[in-house]
Amino acid sequence: MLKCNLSQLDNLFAAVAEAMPLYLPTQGKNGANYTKWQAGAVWSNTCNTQKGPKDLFFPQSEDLMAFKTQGKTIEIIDTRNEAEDFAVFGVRACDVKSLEILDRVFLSEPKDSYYASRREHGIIISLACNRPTENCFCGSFGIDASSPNGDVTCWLTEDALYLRGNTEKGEKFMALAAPFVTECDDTAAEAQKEKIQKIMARLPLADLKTDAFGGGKTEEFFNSPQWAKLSESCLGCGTCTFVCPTCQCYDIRDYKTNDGVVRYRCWDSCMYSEFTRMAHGNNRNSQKERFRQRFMHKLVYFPENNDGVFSCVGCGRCLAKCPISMNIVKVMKALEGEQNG
Amino acid sequence: MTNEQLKQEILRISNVNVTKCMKCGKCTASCPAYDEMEYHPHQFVSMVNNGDIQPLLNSDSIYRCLSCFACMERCPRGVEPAKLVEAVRLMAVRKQGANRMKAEDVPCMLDENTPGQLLVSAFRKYSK
Amino acid sequence: MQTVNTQTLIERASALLQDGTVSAVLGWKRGEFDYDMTPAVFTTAEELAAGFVYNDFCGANLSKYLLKKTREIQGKILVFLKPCDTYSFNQLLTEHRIHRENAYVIGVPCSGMADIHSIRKITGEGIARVELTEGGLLVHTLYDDAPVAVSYEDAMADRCKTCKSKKHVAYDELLGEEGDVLDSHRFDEVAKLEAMTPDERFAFWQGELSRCIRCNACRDVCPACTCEKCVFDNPDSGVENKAPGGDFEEKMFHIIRAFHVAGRCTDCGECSRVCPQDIPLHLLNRKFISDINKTYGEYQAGETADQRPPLVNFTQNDPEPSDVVKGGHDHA
Amino acid sequence: MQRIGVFVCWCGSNIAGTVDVHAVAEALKNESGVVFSTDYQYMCSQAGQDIIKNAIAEHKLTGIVVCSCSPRMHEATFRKTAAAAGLNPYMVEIANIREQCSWVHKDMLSGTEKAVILGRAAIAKVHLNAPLIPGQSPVAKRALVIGGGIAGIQTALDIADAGFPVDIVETKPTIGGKMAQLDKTFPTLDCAACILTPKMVDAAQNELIKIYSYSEVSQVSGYVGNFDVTIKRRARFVKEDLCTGCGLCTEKCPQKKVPNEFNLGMDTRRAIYIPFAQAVPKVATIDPDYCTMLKTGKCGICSKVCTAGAIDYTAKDEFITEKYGAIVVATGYNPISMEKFDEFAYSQSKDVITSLEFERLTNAAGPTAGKLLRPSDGEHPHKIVFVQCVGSRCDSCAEKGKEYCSKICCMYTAKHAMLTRDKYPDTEVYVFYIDVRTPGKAFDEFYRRAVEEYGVHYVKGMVGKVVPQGKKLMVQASDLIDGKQLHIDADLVVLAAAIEPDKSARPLATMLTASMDTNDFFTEAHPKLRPVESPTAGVFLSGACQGPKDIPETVSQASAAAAKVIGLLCKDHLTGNPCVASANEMLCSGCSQCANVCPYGAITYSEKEFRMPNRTTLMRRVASVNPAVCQGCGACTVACPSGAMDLNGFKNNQIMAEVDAICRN
Amino acid sequence: MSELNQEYKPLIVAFCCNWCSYAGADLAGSNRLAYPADVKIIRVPCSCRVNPMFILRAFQRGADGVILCGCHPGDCHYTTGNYYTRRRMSMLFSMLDYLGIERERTRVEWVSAAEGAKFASTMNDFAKKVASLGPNKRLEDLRCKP
Repeated sequence: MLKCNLSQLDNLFAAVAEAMPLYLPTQGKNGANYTKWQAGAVWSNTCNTQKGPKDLFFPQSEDLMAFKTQGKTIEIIDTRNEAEDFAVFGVRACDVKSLEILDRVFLSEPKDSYYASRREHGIIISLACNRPTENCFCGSFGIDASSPNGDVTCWLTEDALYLRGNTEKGEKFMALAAPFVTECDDTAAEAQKEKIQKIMARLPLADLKTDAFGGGKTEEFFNSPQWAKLSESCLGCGTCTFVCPTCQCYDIRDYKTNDGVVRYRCWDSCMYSEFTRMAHGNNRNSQKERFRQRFMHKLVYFPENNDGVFSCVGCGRCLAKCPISMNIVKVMKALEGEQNG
Repeated sequence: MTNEQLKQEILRISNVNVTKCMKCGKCTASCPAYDEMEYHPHQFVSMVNNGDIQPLLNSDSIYRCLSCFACMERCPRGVEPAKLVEAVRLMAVRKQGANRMKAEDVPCMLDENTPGQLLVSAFRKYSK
Repeated sequence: MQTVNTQTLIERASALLQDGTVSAVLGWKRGEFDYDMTPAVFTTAEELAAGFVYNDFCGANLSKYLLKKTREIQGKILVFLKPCDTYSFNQLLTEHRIHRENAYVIGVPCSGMADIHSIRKITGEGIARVELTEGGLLVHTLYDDAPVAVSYEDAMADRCKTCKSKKHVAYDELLGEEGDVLDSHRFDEVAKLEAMTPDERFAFWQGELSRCIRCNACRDVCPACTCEKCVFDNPDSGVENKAPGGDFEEKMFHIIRAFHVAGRCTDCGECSRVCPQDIPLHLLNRKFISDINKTYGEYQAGETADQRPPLVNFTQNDPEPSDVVKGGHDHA
Repeated sequence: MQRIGVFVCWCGSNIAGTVDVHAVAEALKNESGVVFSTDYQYMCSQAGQDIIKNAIAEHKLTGIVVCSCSPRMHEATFRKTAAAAGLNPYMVEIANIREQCSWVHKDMLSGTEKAVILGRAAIAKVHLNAPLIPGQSPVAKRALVIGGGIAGIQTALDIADAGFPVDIVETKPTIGGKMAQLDKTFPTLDCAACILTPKMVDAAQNELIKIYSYSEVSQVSGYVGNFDVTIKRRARFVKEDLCTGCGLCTEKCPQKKVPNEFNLGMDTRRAIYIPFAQAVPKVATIDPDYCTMLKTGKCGICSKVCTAGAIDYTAKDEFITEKYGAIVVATGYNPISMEKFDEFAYSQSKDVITSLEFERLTNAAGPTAGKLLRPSDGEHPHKIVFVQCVGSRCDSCAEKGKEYCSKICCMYTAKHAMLTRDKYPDTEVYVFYIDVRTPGKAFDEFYRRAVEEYGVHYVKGMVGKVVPQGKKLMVQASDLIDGKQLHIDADLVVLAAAIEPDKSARPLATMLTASMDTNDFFTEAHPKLRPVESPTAGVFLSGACQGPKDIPETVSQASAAAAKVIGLLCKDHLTGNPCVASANEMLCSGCSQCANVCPYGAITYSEKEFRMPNRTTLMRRVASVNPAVCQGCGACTVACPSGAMDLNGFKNNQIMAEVDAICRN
Repeated sequence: MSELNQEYKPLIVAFCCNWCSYAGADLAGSNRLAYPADVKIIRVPCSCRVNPMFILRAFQRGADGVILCGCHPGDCHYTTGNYYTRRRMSMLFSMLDYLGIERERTRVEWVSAAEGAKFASTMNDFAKKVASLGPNKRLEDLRCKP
């Protein structure tokens, strides 16, 4: 375990940023978000960022390739830049886990080379949550907010940051951090862990259970009368999807430029009426069906295809952001209550 | 100055568009100083248009015009002959030593029946 | 603190369900926490008793739901509308989006709604409980900190601080006292922007709009955006786009959206309330309202149900665009 | 994917002089969808059109782009060409590389570059064109003529002659118009009444012609072939069908002090009156502004003397609605007010009169029974001054009078002068003129006769002012030829007042949605090629409502308008313009924004049932456009936020494709 | 102006109504009244056909200025079309100004079929103004730049 006094932290950031782009949460007008560190930037320890680190690996819109036309000839252009290493600091346990979920989608065959390259070059420096909020329920998905994964794991106390390298990639970061850290034992970090776990235990959503859900539960829930009730006030906007760290649906579109076409992909939302529109029309026509799809996917379909892993990490962003305050917790409680009651 | 330069100068001073004239002569028909004038309002318009400024400058007509503006008021085309007369007059009196009235002339013009104001305006109008 | 309590509303709604006047009730439902109310339909007195709530966190404007719900539900729907919501209701009637006979409107007074984001800015994250008291809100956090008192004034949503009207412009019955149209200073912020140089204005909007994630929440919540299909969702429209592909796209979206609702927007402020990225979208709509008021005479959309919106109207003496777009600073 | 042919026209050197036409044709070959591209000297010629026709057949073209002159010039031509080759005519787009390119740019390089871009835009648009088929609508076989002067009468007679029913609406109690007030007509000097009144009688007796006198048009809706017109028949308080026109009432009426408008107020008539002896219909009319019975309920003399029992004091305005296939506007003209020309002392002296008043003074049926007498003292005038161009040819910035030449004044003034000298050789006659304009058959000869045979003094110059002095009128004028200022002590001054369209024309134009120029003359569809049609389909123009005209011109235009109307009424169906709006019901929200802006009321709404997902149905309010009423302005398309409303031929995506193509460089 | 700007040629899209302004442009042509080739005209039936989306689209695609020409108020072939245009564009342009977009990049001008000279002088003036502003940066879409 290494220790970095808080007074040294900015120097550490500067040293890392010198070697590679460093992204960390800073306060903006609408709360904290990951931004590229520049001299003078102030790291924010808010739990949690408005949007997760998903954008850094899977941006909202991303050019895939371009076609250039000249007369009646077409030239195909690879629009990708040479990939370079980058570091993301301050990633919470839930968000670290969310990347593992995205990996299951993008890194399984056929591999998504755009995502894969970023994952390969991105170093995740995670940070335990000192102050989880009322919206947090990562525990329900077996995530320990006091001990996140990642290439490096960090704990923050009153006066210092404690770092533990977990992977080879993590060592790259540790090497850059070396001038600003000293060796130490686990005591302080362990104490912090304990503190965190105490708060975790008294979170309002601490007792949210996932037992009722998982692969193979399609029949139990698909035709539940609850869906109509739950979805009745859903606006059909994409907020939950776009703030969700695990949502990974995208659409590939062609944009006609002045001298050709740029083919890009952009996030799509299963809440949108045009989602999965096909030649024959749309296979999910009502907001109820779209709403059901989103939650069934998170709680049943995804675990069914992914060894029981839910595609929700309990980060609570949808709870904070939904314009009508409908969210996965309310859905789980309603469905579970129905099953039990 | 060439004729064309003189013409442009007159047009600049007066801001009159002489090409709008349709040669109806209503200005001249309206002119109360007709008999006093060598060149009449419609001739001012026509002569300015032709660049024939010199005769106008040399003519007494520019001092005979009463500036009553009847020609401007009546003109159906919005041409303003009185402004041309005024412009030619200005050009004449602005020349070195060309004042029509000199201060020393004034005392001998004084007489009981002449309003003082008349002399003041005349002095302003005919001198630099 | 609202002057009419939940119980009064439940009783009235239950009675109207009971006597068959209405077949459903559109209201707000209690959530997981003290502040996360969800719009909901209630069809029995039991449902009402179990979940209906009206308090300082019932900001959602229910009028737009009538469009969908009157299509789904037979019979009259009871809807609770706050003063500003009634303007939206009238505008929907103007545009024939709902039929008057399908709705039973109970006007509920509103003393301004609290906004959890404003509260968080004061108390920080981790709100365990929000207690509504006479003097203000008492906010308990999850951590071992002492509870924080927040005045109603400070807790209030920005849009409520510049409330334009406490008067209900449409209702079948009214609970509580009728209020007045207010002199609201709601255009002050617009004027502030107008007073900036173009460069400053550009920088301001560039900063704000570049945060847009095109979640469409502003559009989807907007009671004036009731198109069967939005141009931005229609693949055949030629302007459809799902995600901002560059700086231009979000400007296009927000300019056109504001233009489409210009003269129809009642300034209910829902767009800014729901924006997950905190973009002050109401400042776009208010610019149009302010311009319309200044150029074509005072006009309040939704004031009555039969108005002709100013952009589908004209007089022969309207000023020219070049006369409208002046004042402020010139470009170099 | 379209198969597009591109045809670049040289227009001789008009285009080829500034645009490298061959390079344009070559460059456009590279555009997607273009399978054929060529250039030719004159595309609009028979040979050029054959190139197009052959290419359509040979290359199986589905759309063509002609880079040529303005579409306003030859779009119709090339559409016909395409149609002849079996291609839908609306698959043709024109790139305007003459008026908007070669003629305005001097440099070959930039001209060529721009021509290519304009061609690209047209190609981009044609890609999105769809074949359009014009709709058809039936034609109501009845015409309406608004105005019963010589123009209206002639038009009505000609239409009726072709066998179609026609109605005349006239605001005055009688038809006849201005011509009925005239004495003689130039250049033949035949008597106006002698040639007009037979036509009036013909109109009255023609079974196909219905005359609504003392009436006005109050509302117009519908469209070409199907106008619905509401006519207000003002109460004349005399039953038209009973009145025999005996005139007894007009002799017995005690109210004698009503100014007689037919004589321009130079004498008086009764409160019940027949405007003149040859009036059609010859029916009395009670003037409600002067009738004691109508105003106070006391009198009733006319009713007592009327043996036919035709008087009805209780009559009310009536409204009738009739369907018409075509409408002819013949609202005529009036002399302008002389108010702003007080230098001529019109309001100060009764002996300063307008030319129309002079007509009445010399007319045998006029206030002086045809004797030329001074209105002030009834004495015979010995010296008369005619002033031409009073209020005509004024600059707009002078803010009085009209900018245009009133056209008829030169000739009628010559006529007046000549007649005066003919009847009263002892009278001295002066005519002050700016120019004497006599283009017309036998016109200049006529004017020369006035000078040479009758000794009229024509003076080139204008009258500056007229000052009444005792019994005389002191006229101060210039003689520009002699370089003199003249002072004439005249007995009578006659002003040739400018003429202007009747005041009823402007509101009528609004009802008809027909356009007008700034002077309130109706605009013709094309100044040269379609001079008797209004741009609004089904509305035709006859007489001075379109511009100043003399009688022969008016009559020939009246007959021309009639010919156009007959051509229209002969058709059983009309083929519409397919470039009209249409609503996509799937997208329409029924919000009524579009109907608010539609100037034609072409949009209506209905509740329609829609099949929804999951076997449900939904009743929804949606808009629909009547393609026969829609004129294709597109106002609705912008009012519609969802894009449900689109305009055929100018669809949203077509215009955006043009924008994209233009910006693509 | 910098040397750079001498090279710079603005792209101007002009929407012209078929009845007045397009005919006015034709008349400018017939009278050989020159204006810059940078001005490209799109024919629309009436100025009221022009959707704000078209204007933004032009800027997106690289236009530096957009001008809308229609019949003079009161002379609309369709009676009222340009009255709506006047309101719509007043509001739209004011909004663009509010967003900090240079107000000289947009203009509405009424040009009758008889005003060929006005058409040419308007286009000359507008092209000059737009050129002095330089390339449109504030409403550009980088994807459409070469």
